[in-house]
Amino acid sequence: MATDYSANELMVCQAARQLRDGEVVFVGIGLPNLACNLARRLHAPGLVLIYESGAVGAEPKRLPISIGDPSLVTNSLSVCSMFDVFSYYLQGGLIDVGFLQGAQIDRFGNLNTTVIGDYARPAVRLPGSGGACEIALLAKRTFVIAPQSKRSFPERVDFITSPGCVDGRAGPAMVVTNLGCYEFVEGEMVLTALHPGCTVEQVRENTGWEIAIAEDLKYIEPPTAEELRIIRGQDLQD
Amino acid sequence: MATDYSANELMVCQAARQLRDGEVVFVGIGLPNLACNLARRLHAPGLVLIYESGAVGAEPKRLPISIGDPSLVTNSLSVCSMFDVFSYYLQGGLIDVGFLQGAQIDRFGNLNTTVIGDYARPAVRLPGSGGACEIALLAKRTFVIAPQSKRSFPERVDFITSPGCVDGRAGPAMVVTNLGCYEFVEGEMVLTALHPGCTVEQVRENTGWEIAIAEDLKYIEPPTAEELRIIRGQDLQD
Amino acid sequence: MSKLMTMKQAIRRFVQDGDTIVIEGFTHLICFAAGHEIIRQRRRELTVCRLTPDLIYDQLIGAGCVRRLIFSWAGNPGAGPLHALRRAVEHDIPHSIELEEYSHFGMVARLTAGAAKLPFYPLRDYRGSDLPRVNPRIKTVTCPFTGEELAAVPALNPDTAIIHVQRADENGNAHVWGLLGVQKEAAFASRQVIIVAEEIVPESVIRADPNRTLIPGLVVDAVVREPFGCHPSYAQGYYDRDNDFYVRWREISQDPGKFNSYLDEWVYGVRDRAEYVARMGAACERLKAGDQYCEPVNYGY
Amino acid sequence: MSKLMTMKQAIRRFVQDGDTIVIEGFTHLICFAAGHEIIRQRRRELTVCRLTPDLIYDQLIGAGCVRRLIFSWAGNPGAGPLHALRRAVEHDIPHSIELEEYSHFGMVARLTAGAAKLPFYPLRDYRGSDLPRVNPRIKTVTCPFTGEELAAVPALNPDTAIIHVQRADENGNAHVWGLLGVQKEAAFASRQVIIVAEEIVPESVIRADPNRTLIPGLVVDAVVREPFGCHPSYAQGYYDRDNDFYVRWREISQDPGKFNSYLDEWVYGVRDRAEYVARMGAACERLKAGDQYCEPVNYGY
Repeated sequence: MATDYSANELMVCQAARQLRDGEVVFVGIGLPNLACNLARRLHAPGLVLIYESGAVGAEPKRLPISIGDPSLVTNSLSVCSMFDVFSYYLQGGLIDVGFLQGAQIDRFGNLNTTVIGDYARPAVRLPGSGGACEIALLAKRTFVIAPQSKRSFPERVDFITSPGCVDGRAGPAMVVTNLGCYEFVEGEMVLTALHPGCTVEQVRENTGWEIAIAEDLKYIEPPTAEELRIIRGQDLQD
Repeated sequence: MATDYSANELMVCQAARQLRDGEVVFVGIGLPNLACNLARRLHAPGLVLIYESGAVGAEPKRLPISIGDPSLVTNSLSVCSMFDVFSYYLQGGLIDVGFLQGAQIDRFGNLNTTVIGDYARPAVRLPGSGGACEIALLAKRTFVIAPQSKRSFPERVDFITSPGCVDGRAGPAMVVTNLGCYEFVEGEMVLTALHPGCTVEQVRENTGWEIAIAEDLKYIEPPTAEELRIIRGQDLQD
Repeated sequence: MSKLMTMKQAIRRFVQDGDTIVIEGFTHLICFAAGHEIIRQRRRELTVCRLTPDLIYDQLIGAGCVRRLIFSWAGNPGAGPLHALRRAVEHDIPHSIELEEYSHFGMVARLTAGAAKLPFYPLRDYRGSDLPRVNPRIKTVTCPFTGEELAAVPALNPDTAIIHVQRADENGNAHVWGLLGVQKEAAFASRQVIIVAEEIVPESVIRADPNRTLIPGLVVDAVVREPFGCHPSYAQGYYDRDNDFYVRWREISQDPGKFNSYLDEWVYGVRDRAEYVARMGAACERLKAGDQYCEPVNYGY
Repeated sequence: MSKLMTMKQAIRRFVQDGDTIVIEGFTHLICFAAGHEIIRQRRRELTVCRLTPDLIYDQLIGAGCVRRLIFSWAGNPGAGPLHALRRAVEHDIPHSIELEEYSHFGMVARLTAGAAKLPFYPLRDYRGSDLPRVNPRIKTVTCPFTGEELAAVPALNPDTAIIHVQRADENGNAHVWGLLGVQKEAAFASRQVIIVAEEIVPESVIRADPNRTLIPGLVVDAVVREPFGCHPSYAQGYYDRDNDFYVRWREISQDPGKFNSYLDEWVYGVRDRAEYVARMGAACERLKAGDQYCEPVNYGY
């Protein structure tokens, strides 16, 4: 068991462990991409990666810096239009897992990628939904990977881009941050596991509301040597 | 001017003469196909032919016997799905001219390709609409080429597959038969021209209602030698 | 994990009595081989869907497999009517069948809605036609922006789609070219998909041209290798349409005796498509496609 | 009848002050050359549409060409925010702009409706999101079959679509491979279409692979030959994405001085794309694509 690893590396490992072999994943760039590739090299060799850009079953020969990188197209199994991606794959119910990120997430699992402050005159204009709104609504499970602070974990987000536990919906299956791991119970976020070395106090200090703590609070398993080797190698051709 | 020609040949000529250079035509097999190819070789070299099957700008090297013939695909400009054909080309308003045929056409320009007799227990079950219903509604102009008899020209068709002058619509731009040529005035069919050698009497005998006759009734121009050479040659490679 | 199996296995596993199935193909790539196997396995009470039910649906109907037909144009393309269908509709021979009838656009819209898991699809169609009068599944919907009334048809989600393709890998990732019809929509709309391929190719062939993939393996349940499986329909680049057979079918289907003799000889009388092809003999050679290769494109970066 | 013209002519003729335009491309095939010419011709009061307004839209906004932005994700893909856009929205620099905002699916649906001349498109989306609260063009429609309430967005029909492609003939019949985005829908939805091609090829090249045609010439008004016209975006098979430039843009766009210097040097300071490419010099070589050709298919019969 490794002891020298970053919070990001642990987040990637924890996300990867949630993926099951054979699942179809709608994947973005960055940590989710690393998590998917990690899972494929370990317990989920049959994971199918679909990029929002339309590349299905990509096997990139370099680390893509954008979801539209040409390396995702060359040698993929299929390239399809945005109409097909959203109508047939996502709305069609073929996506098992979607990854979401956000500038803010609240106690109900709502995500904000639109504005900080007022919509008409924002303090910070963020990029907007992209596919996030429909991924939240239409993927069978969603995972959120986000850095945690009081600002990024407010009680209510400034703008609901991607709905969480509203309207009787279950919300994200899991939120993974640099401090811990969260699930939703009866429509509200609950801390279920801590990063080794992190404390409930730290979590409370970095959450904008009185966060619920699971009775059987655990620690996230640290990355194995194997996991770290793969993440750090980023050797996409092996 | 030729004198030795068939009614079919004259029908093809008369239909071809209605087509304007640069128009986009939704074309079927048989006489409409011959009419389009005749027009392209004479006054409308820029005519664009789109087959219901999805072949755009086909240049078949043999006479296709079906609208899905492989010779319509090889060397065409584009092949598209049925979704594209109906959504983007036809409903999208790109089709200038559509050709229709039918077992029956009535005084209001309604066409029947569904059943003779009662729908639930028909005397004759015909193939059905195919694309005919939407071609009638969505092409900018339609031409009907049909053999004429009292049975095929009833006052009311047994079943309206493709609507004519209903709901304030203009109906077909022209109907061409083996006896004459018809247009619609105030929602009703009017004989506007006769085949050379045919009489108004013959038309009346072969029409299921009291057909209106245009005041300036004309004769259809017989095929020119050039027109006949092309039709008979069917030399699709010239 | 290969999905390869024989046609016999695929039909046994994925087509049950009472199922709703679609064997798509607009003139091109119509899987006669699958239709024949369904007849041989004597499936009954099927609801069969397709824009253009043609000879193979005429055979399914005449063989007594079909309870209901959902369609838009039922004919022998370029060669007249379908007489087995007519006998069923006009004279209840071998038994009555139900018709559920649209136009082509309506069928395309139903399958598109099915693929997209939309409950309906709006289209500008049917105004003034008698089709909505005889088909209560053609309704209207009002545009929330313009107030305009449009036609609406419900999603169609068959149990099983059978899609013939030129080449596929063992997982069902399928390359198709030439006429595409409504095959992609039918595959995505259906609960189960059988891909029947002229050739099984290594995954690398598929990956070398990902834009050519019409149907991704992730929606596919079975992959059957069946060369010449479309005859008398055609596979662009493999063999031509057997136009003579389409013309001859008129005569065969018109006469119940000839119809049954045809089934006895070419369907019940052969074990599988391979035996059918062997019986065809030299006729297959005659239909073999000539060479007209496209120019390749560069996927490099 | 050739539709070939220069970019200068095409923009002069088909992009007017106050027009609604769309320069589509999902990361791939984004026509920076057209955007630069629009800036050079100092077009004003444009409504610009696109799923992913990126660097070229940031430049249009910072240069003062834009009145309204219709979009779903505005960022520098893989490299952060668009600072010229942020200055306009947060501080009205150079002037305020209006935002009309959807999700990707909503934009795809708007353009699909536009292409199909449907007044609206239904989709399962937006329930629980604040987007409909700030955008009154997101409404609902009730399914006439199930009673289910779905989201609905109105058709989007721009005046002009500018679509970059790998190769086209003089009439605008265009082959595209790699990521396809929503280009086909944007072209069919727009009143006028400018095709910008890396290569102009004989019609016979197009006809040799008709399934590769994404956009047919019959909807095209102008064809512009513009090699390297996508840089810093990419053209699969021609040149790679200039990821370094995307990263550098963050710094350029953040500083109004650097932003203006960039425009002075690379937009106002060159006559056309050819001069831009000449100024790039050896950098172009570095991005040139390697060879990875697909296997050809047979269109014979």
